[in-house]
Amino acid sequence: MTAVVVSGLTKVFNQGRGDEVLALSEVDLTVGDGEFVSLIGPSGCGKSTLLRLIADLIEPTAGTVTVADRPAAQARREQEYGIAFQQAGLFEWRTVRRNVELPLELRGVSKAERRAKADRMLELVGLADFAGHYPGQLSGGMQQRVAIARALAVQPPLLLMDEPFGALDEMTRERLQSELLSICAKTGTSTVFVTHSISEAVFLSDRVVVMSARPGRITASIEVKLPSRDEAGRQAPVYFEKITEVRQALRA
Amino acid sequence: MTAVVVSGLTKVFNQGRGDEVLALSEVDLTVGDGEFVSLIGPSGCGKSTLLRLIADLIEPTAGTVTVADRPAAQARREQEYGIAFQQAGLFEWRTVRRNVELPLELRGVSKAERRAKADRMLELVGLADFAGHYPGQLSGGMQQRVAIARALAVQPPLLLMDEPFGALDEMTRERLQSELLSICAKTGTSTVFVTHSISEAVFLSDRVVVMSARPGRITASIEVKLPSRDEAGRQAPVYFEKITEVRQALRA
Amino acid sequence: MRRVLSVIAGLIAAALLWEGYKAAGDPEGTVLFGVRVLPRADDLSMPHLWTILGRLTDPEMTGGRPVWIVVLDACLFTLGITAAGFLAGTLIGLVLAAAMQRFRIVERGLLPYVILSQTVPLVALAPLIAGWGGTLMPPWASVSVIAAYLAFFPVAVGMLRGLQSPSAAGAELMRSYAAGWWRTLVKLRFPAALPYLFPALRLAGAAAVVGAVVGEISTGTRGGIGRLIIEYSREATSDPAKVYTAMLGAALLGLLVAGAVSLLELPLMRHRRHVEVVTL
Amino acid sequence: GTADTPSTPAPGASGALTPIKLQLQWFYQAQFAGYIAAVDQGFYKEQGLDVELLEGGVDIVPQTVLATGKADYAIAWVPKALASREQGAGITDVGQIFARSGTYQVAWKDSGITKAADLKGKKVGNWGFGNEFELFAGMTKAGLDPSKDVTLVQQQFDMQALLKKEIDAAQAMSYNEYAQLLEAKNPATGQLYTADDFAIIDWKTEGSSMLQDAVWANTEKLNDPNYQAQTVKFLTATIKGWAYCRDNPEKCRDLVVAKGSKLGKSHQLWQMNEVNKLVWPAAGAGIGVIDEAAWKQTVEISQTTKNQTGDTVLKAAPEGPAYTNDYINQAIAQAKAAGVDVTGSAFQPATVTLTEGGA
Amino acid sequence: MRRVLPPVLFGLLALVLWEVFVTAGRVAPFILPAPSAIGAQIVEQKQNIWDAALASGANALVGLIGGTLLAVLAALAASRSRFLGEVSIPFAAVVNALPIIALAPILNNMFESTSSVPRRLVTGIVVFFPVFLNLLRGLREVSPVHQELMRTYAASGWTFARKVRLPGALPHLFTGLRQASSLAVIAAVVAEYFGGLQDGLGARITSAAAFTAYPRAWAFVAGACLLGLTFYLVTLLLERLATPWKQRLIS
Ligand SMILES: Nc1ncnc2c1ncn2[C@@H]1O[C@H](COP(=O)(O)OP(=O)(O)OP(=O)(O)O)[C@@H](O)[C@H]1O
Ligand SMILES: Nc1ncnc2c1ncn2[C@@H]1O[C@H](COP(=O)(O)OP(=O)(O)OP(=O)(O)O)[C@@H](O)[C@H]1O
Ligand SMILES: [Mg+2]
Ligand SMILES: [Mg+2]
Repeated sequence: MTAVVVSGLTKVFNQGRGDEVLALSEVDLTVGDGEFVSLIGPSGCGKSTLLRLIADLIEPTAGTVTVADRPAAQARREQEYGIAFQQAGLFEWRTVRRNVELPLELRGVSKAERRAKADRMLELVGLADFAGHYPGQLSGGMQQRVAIARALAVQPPLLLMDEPFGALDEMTRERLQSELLSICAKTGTSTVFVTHSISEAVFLSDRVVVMSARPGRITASIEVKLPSRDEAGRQAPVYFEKITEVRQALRA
Repeated sequence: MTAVVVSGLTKVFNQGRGDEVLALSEVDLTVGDGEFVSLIGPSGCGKSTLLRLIADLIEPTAGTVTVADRPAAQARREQEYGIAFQQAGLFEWRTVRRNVELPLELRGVSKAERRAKADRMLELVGLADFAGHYPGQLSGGMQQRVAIARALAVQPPLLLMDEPFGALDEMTRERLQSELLSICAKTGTSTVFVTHSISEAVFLSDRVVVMSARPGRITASIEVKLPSRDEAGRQAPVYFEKITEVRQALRA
Repeated sequence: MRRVLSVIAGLIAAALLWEGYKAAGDPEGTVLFGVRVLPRADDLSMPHLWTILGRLTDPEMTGGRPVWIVVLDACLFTLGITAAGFLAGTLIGLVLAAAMQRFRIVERGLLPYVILSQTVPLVALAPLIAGWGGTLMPPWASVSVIAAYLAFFPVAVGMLRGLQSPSAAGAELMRSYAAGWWRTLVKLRFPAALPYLFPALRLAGAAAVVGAVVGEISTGTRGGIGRLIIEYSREATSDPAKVYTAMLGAALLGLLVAGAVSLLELPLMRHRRHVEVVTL
Repeated sequence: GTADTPSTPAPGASGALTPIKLQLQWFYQAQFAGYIAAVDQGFYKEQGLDVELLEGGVDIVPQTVLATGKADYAIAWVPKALASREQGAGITDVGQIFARSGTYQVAWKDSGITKAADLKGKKVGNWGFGNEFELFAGMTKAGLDPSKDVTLVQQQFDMQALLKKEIDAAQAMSYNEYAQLLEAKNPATGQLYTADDFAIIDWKTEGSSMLQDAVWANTEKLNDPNYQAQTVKFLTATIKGWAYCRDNPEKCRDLVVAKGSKLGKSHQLWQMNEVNKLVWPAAGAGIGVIDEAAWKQTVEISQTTKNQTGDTVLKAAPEGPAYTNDYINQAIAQAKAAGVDVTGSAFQPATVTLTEGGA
Repeated sequence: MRRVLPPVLFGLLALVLWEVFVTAGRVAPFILPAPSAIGAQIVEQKQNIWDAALASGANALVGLIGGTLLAVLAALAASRSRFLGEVSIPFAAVVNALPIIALAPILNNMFESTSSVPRRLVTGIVVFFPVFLNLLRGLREVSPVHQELMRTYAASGWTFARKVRLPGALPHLFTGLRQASSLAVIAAVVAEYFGGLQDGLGARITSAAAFTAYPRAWAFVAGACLLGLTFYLVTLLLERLATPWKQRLIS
């Protein structure tokens, strides 16, 4: 089984109009089961668009998307994946806990179980004390963490994350990176991760996919094999090598 | 002459109330003439607060701030510095060009000169084509660049910048870092630069000042001497060493 | 263009509803549990639309001018009163808002009374203000005062919100430029308040119309649409369509004022897409 | 300050006209034809007065306008003016132009209502705002409790409530709303309603009528000989105006219409005719003399009759010079000397045919 | 305390100045009554004021509730259908510009002047527009992120409306209600100006004014002010209860 298979994917926005944009052109991508793939590329190269196509939030102009061996639309209806967007997108009228509970609620999970799961997730992102707060009372970084907790709560086979750590300071970011890795490792989750930080991409991923802009296409796919994913890993020469390699791929 | 001298600076928000916050405690900092100093530290450690105190936008609870050998208030009135905030903070009813012109307008610069300067600055940040647009028509990263152009337009002796490159993708970010460095070098501008990216701080600075949270105070001050500030500098071993050093200082 | 078409579609729908109900409804109305829940559909209560339109072209009285000229005349007269009240009210509202923005204590002390002022029913103030006409000012001006009394409120509240709307960052930026209160007002607060000001002005326009109409009736000012409504409604017994012609006049007046405010908005707001902000 | 007394210049002293403001009770209509005619025919000018008529409105209280010095004379109903007096308005009735009340209570002929006692258990319309006391006094006199025995309903400016039979009896002025009924088309027949369709309770015959339109003057200023002289001149010209309208109703109707009244011509002629009936023939010395008995009845009803909220018009009997016949008597003498018929004993009302909508 | 003190001081000061102005300036009571005289009348007429306020208040309340319900339904419909929304917004803006209070005489004829229906209807119509326009804006302003998120949860249209649209639009609804609440009282009182039943504050004020009993008239005016304020404050209270996430931010 492969988590995601994208083939010949093309996306044109506003087709036939004056402001037509060719966002993605002939993209092929395969994400294996349990694999962690990062997408990196200049602003506007179509990273978010690719993620949204995989999530079946927009329709491709050409090409196909298969998630867990099913068409993307079916996979969405069967809720095969969890997603965290570039903006936190919390519901300001729900407390932090009830925000995390929302996807569980919609899956009909019982109240007690919902609550237990949400609390565990909040613990994980370091926000256990804020379960009763409203999103408006949190800083930007904290909101982002709630959104991550919400995406993880359903323990989906596939995780789609769009710059989830963008608003976090380096410390929190590194902590959450480790947490994310350990969750993925434990549950065997496959992940597609969008970022604009080269070091983050290299540190987290089994494979870094580099994209170029106008039209958005994949220009390189760099396998990363760090000796370990921890403080030591961050200081290994292979880490810095891969960073340089990705940077050069981005320049090309 | 020293650009900034901060001594014994303490800032308490909401003093005497239930939600009292000790944001800064006994901070001493000196920024030499033409020196580039970065402030780095976890979210909420008081980086922005320190910058606002230097700019005389808020009053210190204790301690003194001297800018260009004058009290901060006087320096503000004499417009000794330019500032770029964490949020772009553009005036949405002004075009991009007129946003950049605003500080010049308030200094009574003539119309033609204003326009010429603004256009030069927009060129610098790669937005010459967007001079006639309104901020609402730009992406977040572009807005940030306009705010930088606005801060640079008056060519102030002191630049205060609060995470100015936060919303930019890595490519644009690196280009602007180089531009900023060349401007500072050319005009001898002193800079206080807040960031949460360790690599950025190391790459740009003569000195990286590391802060800790609750109460905010300075825990380390790391001199950086890169052989050169370009692609080669980014691959120099000393660059990676300093990154590791700053990371360790942050952990401490 | 699309908006104009939409309005026309809406008008046609309303006209169809009116005539449709007239055809289908009970001329005596529908009474449920002793309460008439649906209106009477007889000619006395709901004249046919063509009767109303036809009435416009007939002379007002034997040998008089056609009704539509009379109504139009009255509209223009009231438009003048409304405009004066609207301008005065707007000015007062703006000054109040600026004062409240500048001095916290003024805002604290005054704002509750600004809100309270609108709960004082017009009927109470009209006689008081009517007394000013003829001595302190020309009689029509006392009607404008009533219009201004209603119009100042949305402007004051909306503008205050608007002046307070710039983010702390904007205010700090101006401070870093060493700009004083006045320059901050001109360069930052006022432009930032525009999207709040225009909806408030639209409310103020509508309020000024109501004030002018009610004020005319109350102070016995002749020549305007309010006076026409009361005089024609006295004839509703024998000439029901006539009242509706006066109502059409009032509708026209409302449209004129709303249109004028929108025109004001065009040059100042062209840079942004339509931002709707609600006051109060 | 309120009651400053500007010294009134002697009228006609220098040949220039003395400017005078007269506050009317309502919009221009034949109810005020006498004053309009006196202006138009130059009767005031003959007396050295330049009279400006001030129109009324819903919230214009003529007696207050007078008391605050913004008018020199005012036309007001007696009970309402007395209430203002009680509140401190210094005004005096110097000429009771309408000798009779024009208030009716109108019902459908087939309802069987012909007198106040028949109103028991009915829905009774009235205008409120102080216009209801004749009705209340009439009902009280007939042994009904207005707050219990009938359902009181506020009428609006037209008579539709009666026509639609929402109410059983409606208040109407003989010269105005009653005419509106006769100007309306009966949908059943396609013809106008006629007087035969309606029954009228006339408070004059029920003995609960109150005095209505009178000329009021500023009490304080009446101490000033100049104002006294001016008042006599004003009343003299007013008498001439009313006498003119008695003799030339069509002419006066045209004057009123020319003033811009929106009511139609036949309606105004009807009103002129009905108003003449309230003025003429004048009993006793002539037009405007206040009849002691009628005054007493008015005051008594004002003091004793309660409306739904339990308020009476007056709390106590009026103090001081509430009315005086001094000036009207002088004016009558002068008018007589000028050859005016001040009693109109030969007055015969005309028969006016109303057209649809009073056009 | 610091929030309450300035307005209270200001109010007291205004009252004192008013009293001094009236007594020292020898202003006759039939022009501008002194606050003390009004106070005396309030005490004397308190039963009448109460009854009249109940009558007007009932009209305002029925109009407010009816108008709001209708506006909510209409806004829900207009937010679901693109066509309805496009037609209704400019149309509502146009009708909103009309002096609706002047409709009272017509409504009195269409229904009956002997019932409270016309006055309630006027109130309802006056309430309808601010609520409708504000709520509609709220319902349509669903952030695209929320929209996509609910799509990833495969949520149905109804779930979406219940969990996202409605709660998201609550603050807008209350913005409209705050405007509507004091408007409702004014409309209910002013509608009495045009005839109909005689039991409310508006009729009492005019009736007292007709007798130059201005202290009494102002006593009823004070009643109307209090009624308007009550409506406003109750709306504020409801808003606080219904949107807790907004309130917590202030503290
Ligand atoms: N709804 C849309 N309509 C029109 N064009 C769109 C739309 N969404 C995206 N685009 C365009 O498609 C291109 C790719 O956008 P996308 O959001 O995928 O970029 P990205 O790689 O995620 O950039 P960033 O790093 O800034 O988030 C851009 O040029 C953008 O302008
Ligand atoms: N106006 C204020 N009122 C009360 N507390 C404040 C205020 N401004 C800042 N603080 C508090 O002061 C502390 C320092 O805030 P500051 O904004 O300086 O942090 P920072 O280092 O800039 O964080 P970040 O990296 O997230 O921007 C925080 O705990 C914050 O909650
Ligand atoms: Mg993106
Ligand atoms: Mg900060």
